[in-house]
Amino acid sequence: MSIASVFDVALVALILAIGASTILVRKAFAAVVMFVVYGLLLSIAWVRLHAVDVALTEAAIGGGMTGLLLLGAVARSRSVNVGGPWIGRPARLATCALCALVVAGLAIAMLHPPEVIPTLAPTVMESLPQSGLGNPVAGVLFVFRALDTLLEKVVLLLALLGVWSLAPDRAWGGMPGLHVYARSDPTLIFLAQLLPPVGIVFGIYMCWVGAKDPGGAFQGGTVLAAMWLLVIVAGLQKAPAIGRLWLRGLLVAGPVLFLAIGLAGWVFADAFLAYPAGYAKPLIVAVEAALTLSIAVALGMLAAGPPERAQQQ
Amino acid sequence: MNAATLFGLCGAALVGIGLYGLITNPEPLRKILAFNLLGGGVFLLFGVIARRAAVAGLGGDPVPQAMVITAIVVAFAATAMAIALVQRLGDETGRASISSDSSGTGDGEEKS
Amino acid sequence: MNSAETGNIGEASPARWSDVIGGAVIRAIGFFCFWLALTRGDPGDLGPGLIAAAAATWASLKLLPAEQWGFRPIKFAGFALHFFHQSIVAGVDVALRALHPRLPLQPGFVTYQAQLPPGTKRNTFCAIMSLMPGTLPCGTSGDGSLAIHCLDVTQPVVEQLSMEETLCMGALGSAKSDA
Amino acid sequence: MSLVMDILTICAVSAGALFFLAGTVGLLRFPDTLTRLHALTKVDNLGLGLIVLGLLPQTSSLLAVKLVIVWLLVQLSGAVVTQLIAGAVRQHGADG
Repeated sequence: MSIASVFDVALVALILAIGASTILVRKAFAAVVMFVVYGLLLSIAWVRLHAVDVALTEAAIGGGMTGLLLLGAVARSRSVNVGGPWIGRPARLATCALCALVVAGLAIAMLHPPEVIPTLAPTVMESLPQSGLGNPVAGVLFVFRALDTLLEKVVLLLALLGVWSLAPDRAWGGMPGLHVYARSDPTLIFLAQLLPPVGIVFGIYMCWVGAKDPGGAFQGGTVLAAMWLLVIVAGLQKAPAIGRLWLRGLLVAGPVLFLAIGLAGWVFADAFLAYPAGYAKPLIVAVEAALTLSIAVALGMLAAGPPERAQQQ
Repeated sequence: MNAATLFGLCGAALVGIGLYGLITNPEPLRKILAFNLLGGGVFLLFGVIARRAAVAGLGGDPVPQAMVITAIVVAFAATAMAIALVQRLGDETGRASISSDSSGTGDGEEKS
Repeated sequence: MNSAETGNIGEASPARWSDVIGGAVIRAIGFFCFWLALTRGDPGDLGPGLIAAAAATWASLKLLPAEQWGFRPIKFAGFALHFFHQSIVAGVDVALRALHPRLPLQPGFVTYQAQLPPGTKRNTFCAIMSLMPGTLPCGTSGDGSLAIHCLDVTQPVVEQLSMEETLCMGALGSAKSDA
Repeated sequence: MSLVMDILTICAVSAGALFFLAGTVGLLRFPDTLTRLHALTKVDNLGLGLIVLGLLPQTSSLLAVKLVIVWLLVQLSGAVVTQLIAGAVRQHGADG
C-alpha cells in the first residue's frame, strides 16, 4: 500500500467518524463544529479527486459559510432549545435498515462502474480554446452551461428574498440582527483592522485567476463576504439596512450584467448566452467581476439573516 | 481498490449517515445539518464519477465538477432559507423542535 | 495639490497629511507585492493587481487610519529576530512540558499593568505575547490591566512581560509622548 | 549544494512534525481549556514555521514568499483566535 492510499484510507475513516458524530453528538453547538470540520475534510477529499475548484467551493461555502449560518442559528435558538423526544427503538432500527439498503445500493453502483465510462471531458477540451479560458471548469460554468450558472445566481437572490420576507413586518427594510455575534472585543477589532485588506486582495485574486486556474467568482466572493462580516461583527461598521439602494443595486448588478450579455448574444452571436467570437474572455471576466461583488453582498446578507430592527431615521 | 472507488464508498456511507440523522433527530436544526451531510455524500459520488471519466491532461470530467459547484451553492441557499424558516417558526411558536404531539404551528401558539 | 490645502487637511486629521500619503503609498506597495507573490509576477495579471491594491489600501485606511507609528526598521528587524528566538524557546518549553511524564504545570492568572494605551499598539503587543513562552492574554480587567494566563506562575512572568513590552515599544516607535 | 539543502529540508520538516506531535500530546494531556490553548499556539506555530522553513529551499523565490505569507497568516489567526477563546473562557467558564 502506497503512502497516498494510506492517507486516503485515513481520510475516509476520519470523514466518516466526524460525519457520524455530527449526527450522534447531543449538543447542537458541538454538532455544528463537527460539521465545519467535516466540510474541511471533505474539501481535502475533493483535492484527492483532482477537483480543486470544487475543493475551494466546499471549503468556502460548505464548511465556512454554512457553518457560520448554523452557528448563528444555534446561538439564537439556545434559549428555546428543548430537545424533543427521539423516535422509538423499533422505528430507529427500521431507519437503520433503510439507510443500510440505500448505502448498499449506492456502494454496488460505485463498485460496478459501466464498461464504457461516459465522459464529456474530450468535448470540453476540444471547444475550450475558442473561449480563451484555461480552466475547463470555468469553461463549463460560463460557456457551455452558462444558463445553469445564471440561474444559480438567481436562486441565491431568491433565497435572500425568502430570508428577508421572513422578517416581521415592522422590521421590513431595516437592519439584520447579527447581535448574537456582537462582542466589542479589542482582539476581534484588531483582526478586523488587519485582515480585510489582505482578504480583499486575495478575493480579487481568486476571482481573476478563475479563468485559467482553480478559483472563480464564487470562491472570491465568499472571501470578500467573510471579510465584510468580520468588519461588521467586530463593530467597526454597521450592517446595512436591507432597504438601501446601493445594497440592492450591488445584489442585482452581477445577474443583470450576465443577463444583458446573454441577451446581447442573440444580436451579436447566434444564441442566448452565446459570446461573439473573440470577445468571450473579456466578457466572461467582466461578468465574473460583477458576479463576485453580487455574490459577496448576497452571501454576507444571507449570513446576517433577516432584518430584526427597523431602520433608524 | 483504487482511490476513486474508496471515496465512492465513503460518499455512499455519508448518504446513509445523513439519511439516518435526517429521519431520527426531531430538531429542525439537526435535520438541516443532516441534510447537508447527505448532500456532501451525493456530491462526493459526483466527484467519483467525474474522476473516473478523466481524459489525458485532466484530473476529471469538468462537467460533473461544475455541476457540483452549482449544487453546493444551491444547497447553501436552501440551507439559509431553511434556517430562516426554522427561526421564524421558533419565534412564532416558542419551540425549536417538531415533536409528534404538535400537529402544526397553530397548536403550538395556543400552548405558548 | 497646493500647500494651503494640505495644511488645512493636516490640521484636521490626527496625523500629518504627508504622513497619511506616505503611509498609504507604503501600504499600497505592500498589497501590490502580495498580489505579485500570488500571481508569480505574470505581466498579464498586473491590471487587476492595481485595482486590488487600490481597494485594499482604501479598506486599510478606512479600518485602520494612519497613526504615528514612527516605525523603526532596524529596531524592528532586531525585534523580529528576538521574536523568532523567543517563539522557538516558547515552543520547546511547552513541548517539553507536554511530553514530560509528570506534566510539570503551575497554571494560573497574572495581572499585568501594560504601559501601552488601549488600541492597536496594545493589541499588537497582546498578539505577540500570545505567541511567546508561557503567556496567554485573556482580555482586560475592569481597571484596564491585562489578565494573562501562564503555564507556570513560579516563573518571573511580570518582569519578562515588562521587558518584552519595552522592546516592542522601541520597535513600533511608541514614544512616551503618545502614551 | 542541493544535498545540503535537502538535508536542511529533511531536518526542519521532521522537527516541525515532531513539534506538531508534541502540540497534539499537550492538547490531549493538559488539564483545562486554557492550558490546552498554550499547547496549540506555541507548539503548533513553531511546527508550522519549521515546516515552512524546510520547504523554502525546495521552491522558487515567489512560491517561497507565498509560503511565508501563509505562515504569517496562520500566526495572526492563531494569536487572535486563542486570545478570543481564552477571553470567552475567562468570562463564561469552559462550558460557555
